[in-house]
Amino acid sequence: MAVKTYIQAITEALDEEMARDPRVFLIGQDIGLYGGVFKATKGLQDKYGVDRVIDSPISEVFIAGGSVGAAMAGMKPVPEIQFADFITPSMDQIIQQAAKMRYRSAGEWTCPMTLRVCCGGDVGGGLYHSQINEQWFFSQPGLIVILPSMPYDAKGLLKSAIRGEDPVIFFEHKRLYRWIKEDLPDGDFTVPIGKAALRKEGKDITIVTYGLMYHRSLDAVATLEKEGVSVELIDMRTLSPWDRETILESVKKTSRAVLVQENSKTGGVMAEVAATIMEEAFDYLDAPVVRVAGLDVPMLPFAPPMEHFFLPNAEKIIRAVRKVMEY
Amino acid sequence: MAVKTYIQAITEALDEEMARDPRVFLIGQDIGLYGGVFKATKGLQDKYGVDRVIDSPISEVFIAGGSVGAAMAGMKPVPEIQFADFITPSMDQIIQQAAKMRYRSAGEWTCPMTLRVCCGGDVGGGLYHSQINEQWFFSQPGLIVILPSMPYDAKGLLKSAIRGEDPVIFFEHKRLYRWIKEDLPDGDFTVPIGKAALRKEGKDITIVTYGLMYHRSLDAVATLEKEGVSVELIDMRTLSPWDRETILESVKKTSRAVLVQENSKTGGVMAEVAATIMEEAFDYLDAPVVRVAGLDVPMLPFAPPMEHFFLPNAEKIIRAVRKVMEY
Amino acid sequence: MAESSTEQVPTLDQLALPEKTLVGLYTNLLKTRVMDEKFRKLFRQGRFAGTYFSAVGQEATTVGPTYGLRDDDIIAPSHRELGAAITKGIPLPIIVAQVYARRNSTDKGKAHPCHYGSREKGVIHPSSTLAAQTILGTGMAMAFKIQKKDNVVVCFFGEGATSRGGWHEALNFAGVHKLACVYVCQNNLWAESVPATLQAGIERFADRAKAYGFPGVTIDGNDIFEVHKTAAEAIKRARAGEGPTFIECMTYRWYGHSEIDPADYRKQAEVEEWVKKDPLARAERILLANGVIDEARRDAIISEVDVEVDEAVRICENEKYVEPEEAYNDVYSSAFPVRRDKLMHEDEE
Amino acid sequence: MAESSTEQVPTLDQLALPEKTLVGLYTNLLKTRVMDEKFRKLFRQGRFAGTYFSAVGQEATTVGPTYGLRDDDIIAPSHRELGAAITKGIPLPIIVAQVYARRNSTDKGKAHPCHYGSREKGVIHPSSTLAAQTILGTGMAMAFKIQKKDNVVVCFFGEGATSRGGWHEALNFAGVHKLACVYVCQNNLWAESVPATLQAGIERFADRAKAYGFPGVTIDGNDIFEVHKTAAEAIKRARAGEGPTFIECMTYRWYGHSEIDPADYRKQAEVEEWVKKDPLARAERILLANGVIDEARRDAIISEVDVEVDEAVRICENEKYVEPEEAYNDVYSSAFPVRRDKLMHEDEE
Ligand SMILES: Cc1ncc(C[n+]2csc(CCOP(=O)(O)OP(=O)(O)O)c2C)c(N)n1
Ligand SMILES: Cc1ncc(C[n+]2csc(CCOP(=O)(O)OP(=O)(O)O)c2C)c(N)n1
Ligand SMILES: [Mg+2]
Ligand SMILES: [Mg+2]
Repeated sequence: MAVKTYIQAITEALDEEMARDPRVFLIGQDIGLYGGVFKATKGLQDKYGVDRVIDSPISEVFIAGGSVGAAMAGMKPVPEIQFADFITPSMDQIIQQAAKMRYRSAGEWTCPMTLRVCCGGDVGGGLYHSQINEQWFFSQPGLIVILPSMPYDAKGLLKSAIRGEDPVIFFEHKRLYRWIKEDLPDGDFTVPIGKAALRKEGKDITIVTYGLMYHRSLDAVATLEKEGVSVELIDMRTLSPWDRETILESVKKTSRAVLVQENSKTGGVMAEVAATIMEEAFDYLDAPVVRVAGLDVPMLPFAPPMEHFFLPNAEKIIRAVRKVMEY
Repeated sequence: MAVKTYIQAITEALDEEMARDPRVFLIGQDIGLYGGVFKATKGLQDKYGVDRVIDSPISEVFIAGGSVGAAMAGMKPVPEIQFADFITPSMDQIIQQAAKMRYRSAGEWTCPMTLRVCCGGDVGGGLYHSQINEQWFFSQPGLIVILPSMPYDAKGLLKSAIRGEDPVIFFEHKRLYRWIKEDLPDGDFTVPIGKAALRKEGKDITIVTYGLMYHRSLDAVATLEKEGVSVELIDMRTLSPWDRETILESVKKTSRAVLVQENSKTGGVMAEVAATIMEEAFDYLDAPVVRVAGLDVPMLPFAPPMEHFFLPNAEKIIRAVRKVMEY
Repeated sequence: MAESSTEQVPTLDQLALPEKTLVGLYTNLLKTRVMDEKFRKLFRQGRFAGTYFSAVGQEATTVGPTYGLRDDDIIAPSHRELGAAITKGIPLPIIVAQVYARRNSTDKGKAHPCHYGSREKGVIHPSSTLAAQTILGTGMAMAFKIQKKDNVVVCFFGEGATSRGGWHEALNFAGVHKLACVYVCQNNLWAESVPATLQAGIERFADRAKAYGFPGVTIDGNDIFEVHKTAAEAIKRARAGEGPTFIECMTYRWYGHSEIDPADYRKQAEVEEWVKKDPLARAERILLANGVIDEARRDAIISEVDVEVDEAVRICENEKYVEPEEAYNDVYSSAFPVRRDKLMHEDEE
Repeated sequence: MAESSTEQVPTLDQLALPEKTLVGLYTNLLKTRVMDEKFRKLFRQGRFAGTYFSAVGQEATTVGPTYGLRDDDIIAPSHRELGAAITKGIPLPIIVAQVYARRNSTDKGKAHPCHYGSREKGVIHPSSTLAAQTILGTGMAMAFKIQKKDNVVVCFFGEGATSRGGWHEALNFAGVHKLACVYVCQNNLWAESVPATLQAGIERFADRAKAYGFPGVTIDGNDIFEVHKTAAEAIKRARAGEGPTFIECMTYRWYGHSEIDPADYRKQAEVEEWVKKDPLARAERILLANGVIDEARRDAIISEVDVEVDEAVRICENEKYVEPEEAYNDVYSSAFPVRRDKLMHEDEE
């Protein structure tokens, strides 16, 4: 056991999977010589060579689309998009190629690719270095979408993603890279895709969240528990396919729920979670399910007062929980 | 007054707006000499010249992105994406440029552009000529998203879009082009953006829908009314910003709702509508709001048995309504 | 046939190809032509749904490069590559099954009529996004380089697809890493209704290669022997690790963009001029003039092909569509089965 | 300074530019340098948030083409175009406001420090997506053609951005329609940590233009007078409707990609070699040697610039950020105000 940061967990997962399976290779901008703009791939080119850690041109289409091709040719590509904001040029490759390769060939070709995407706000990144666009991939059948909040999950889920046979959009939250640390077992372990983490049991209300917002929710829970509210806290971890069972079971138990996402509210992942809770657990609800989310303005204005105004935080989560509890 | 098809309504709107405002111009593949693959722009190049009806190379990035630039230079571009399936390469231009131009320049530059996108299934188009991707644009603040179901709205909303000052994603459903006809007033009229159409009043249950599914719902309503169910039928028309007031008011009155969309269920527009109804009208609900939607598999497998299996239809809508009524 | 009478028929020495290859190229060209005309007829008879993209007139551009490839070489097709599918060895009944969207098609009816693919035969199942398979194919070549394999990828696309950004990114990457790709551009002068002059500010699309640092050549795409030799040379270079080649094949599609396109944006004289340049008739003349085949042998080949095509169609006419539930398969690997939407299918339960 | 001692200083005749232009170019170059070094210092002092992209060493590539443009000509910048912003006439206090994200910035603090823009001065507010403004700028040129206006658009980008697909689509379109664009490629040998050799299979990025049918030239990007003259000629051609030009300027950034990049992927010798080629020192030598300015005049210009820069910073240090509610503005036109999310702000009500 040793304390590791979120980004160390990712580097370790990449390193171990590359050592384990010669089919695994990386491609992305500045990932080789430079070790990645956040240093997630530091040292890997030295260790595995320029053939398996490829510094690509500024070609997001090819980074994603070439990786789909490489996956078809028997490799296990782990391409990187430097910032989620720059994933837009790759949309055809992800939505029309990766997600549909198995389907359109009835399983003849497959696309075991893990696209790592650095995402998220609260880092002073402004309009073009803060985005998350999980909702686009979440709504696309054929894709797996992951966004871990803890080092253990980051490592274990990244390994599961790489070992799997499906295309994965693996979001890494840049705010968590160096901030969040956790004691990790030495060596190999995996975390199953598609299972939420029940972080804390409680009986009055369920908070469902993921990514950076898990940590904001944790802060909120600390305060709420002092006020005597017993919160059950669920970290989704995998957004698609999402763990309906764990969430529905919890809501059926607590009868109340607050859903917290960082991205703008409208059309986000939590809309689906809310709609599903209504469809599947309506009779159990004592209050409407309420969402706490980023504002419905472009994610994320730069100047600090606007950035803070946009983002959900513990205070806003607490307010929502109180409102639902008082209902 | 004269009976016009959905596609005639669109051609007329383009023609009249081009005659009215010299800033309006069209760009897209096969729209000039050929008059568009569905003939929506037939005759317009003859009438307005090659400068205002531009046959573009196969360059979806430039069709959208060049239009954003032209809008900044004082034009009113109406670019066309031939099939919604091919909008993926333009995502950067739509999401990062068009939607954020006003925001990132605090209003110095604006993007009054109307991107016409031919979409939708039930035409035997298979995996790559049947898609709708309204949910991506719906979730992006800064964009207006429209999907009319009737000729009157198609014409009136397209005119409003072109006259407006915001970027609009204007979806046209190809299944409706020649099938749906309506008596239209001669000459100029507009339909306001952001207002749903209350197509039919009723007291037992609200059906909310748009596009092709409006027509499927209409069929369902005919049967349901015979069974004695009084249905209130709402056609959203504008998906973003969507008309919360009309929908919430209706649900508060009927206490029951079924939401119908053509696209895959997960992460679709109706997730947001359902979540909002829960947040804003929970106390009025006598039953959970239920969604009828395309399957959670890639939209849309080609072979006829699979295509029909995927798509919602009157029968499935009726089943959902009965279920909600019996709740 | 003004063209043929003045034409210089090359000698066997000039052709410099084994007789087996000459006959093989001719036979595949013929098979492609017959199958293609058959599909057009079947479409007009309403025997299959969707649409059909005929490649009649430009078959030499797909048959020529494909002939002689290894099984583990890869074809990255676009929408008009019937000739590549046939020549790479996908059995005709499977090809017809694709067009008919029957359950025995390799995609089980999921994609679209002209989307021929086969993992076994090394043909990528296409999507419709133009240039998409060029990107995927280039990615496969990247993999072969990492794997230190000498497989070659032949990417086909129309001149229209070269305006796409993703196409640029792929060729640029292939140039940097000297990947084993051969890029075959079928310049048929039109992208649907848009003439080449509105697609690029250059006359020769082969000049696109100058931006990427590998050779680009423009050849007569209706001369199957020239196409084959140019491509074979490029394939050899690619296999030897000497990098990609761009081959612009000047050619023409005789009919509309798809079967519903009357193609009235083109002048009749232009069409007629190109019909005279028929690649099939030309190959046949060359073989006959050089005595590689005689008329009896030709007739025999023709009737063999006719029988094979008719038989393939007959088989498919008796085949079924998949069951609707097939829609739920192959979304993910078996690790993640898709939930059935009960509400949508309760009637069947 | 080994370089300067052996250097052939051009005569006034050879320069063939009016004295006013020579001094104007020099002054803008100097102002850009001083402002840029100031920003670097302020960033290290933590006086503003976000990040900063220095262009020190490559200022001639942005000042040269911009100088002499009309107000209604357009600059389509990327992330290193401080020189273009200054030379196009955005007042220094507004430029500092941008970097400081203050409420008096043209974007009201919404975008990012180096995203200088001004509608009045014809500078597109940038997004970060590389080559994005090249696409937008080309679209503006398309509009000018439709409007029959003779405005010119100058698009700036690094050599790295030429690998992007959207960039290809824009230049291809400009070639077809002979748009009034000048494409200025700042080839500084690196895209962040990736060397040019890993970005393209060609040595000269100017060869990219061969794919589009308009001229491409490679010039010394550290000679502001050559840059200016080459660009001015291209601008004239563009304005006359003769189509686009691609100008590859060989140059170098002295410091890291951004202020947090130690740039240890580059050899020290390479950096030193390029520091010797300092475009500012070179312009100054040329002006002094030709007696266009003397040392006293130079010192006067330098102190005027220092004062102007310091004053601009001083003004901004006293400026405020916008109010948080500003986040809700300018999402749509006034026709579609954004609903306040009450739950998120109840505390303030
Ligand atoms: C990205 C994209 N845009 C548009 C289309 C619609 N489309 C299909 S084929 C075609 C023309 C293709 O021209 P070209 O590449 O020259 O091939 P050809 O049809 O001439 O063989 C178009 C526009 C598409 N399939 N993909
Ligand atoms: C589409 C996109 N991908 C990646 C980035 C991240 N990024 C910012 S600048 C840069 C390098 C740019 O290199 P170049 O175009 O040569 O310009 P230079 O920085 O050398 O001036 C990268 C990769 C981005 N901004 N946009
Ligand atoms: Mg063509
Ligand atoms: Mg550079």
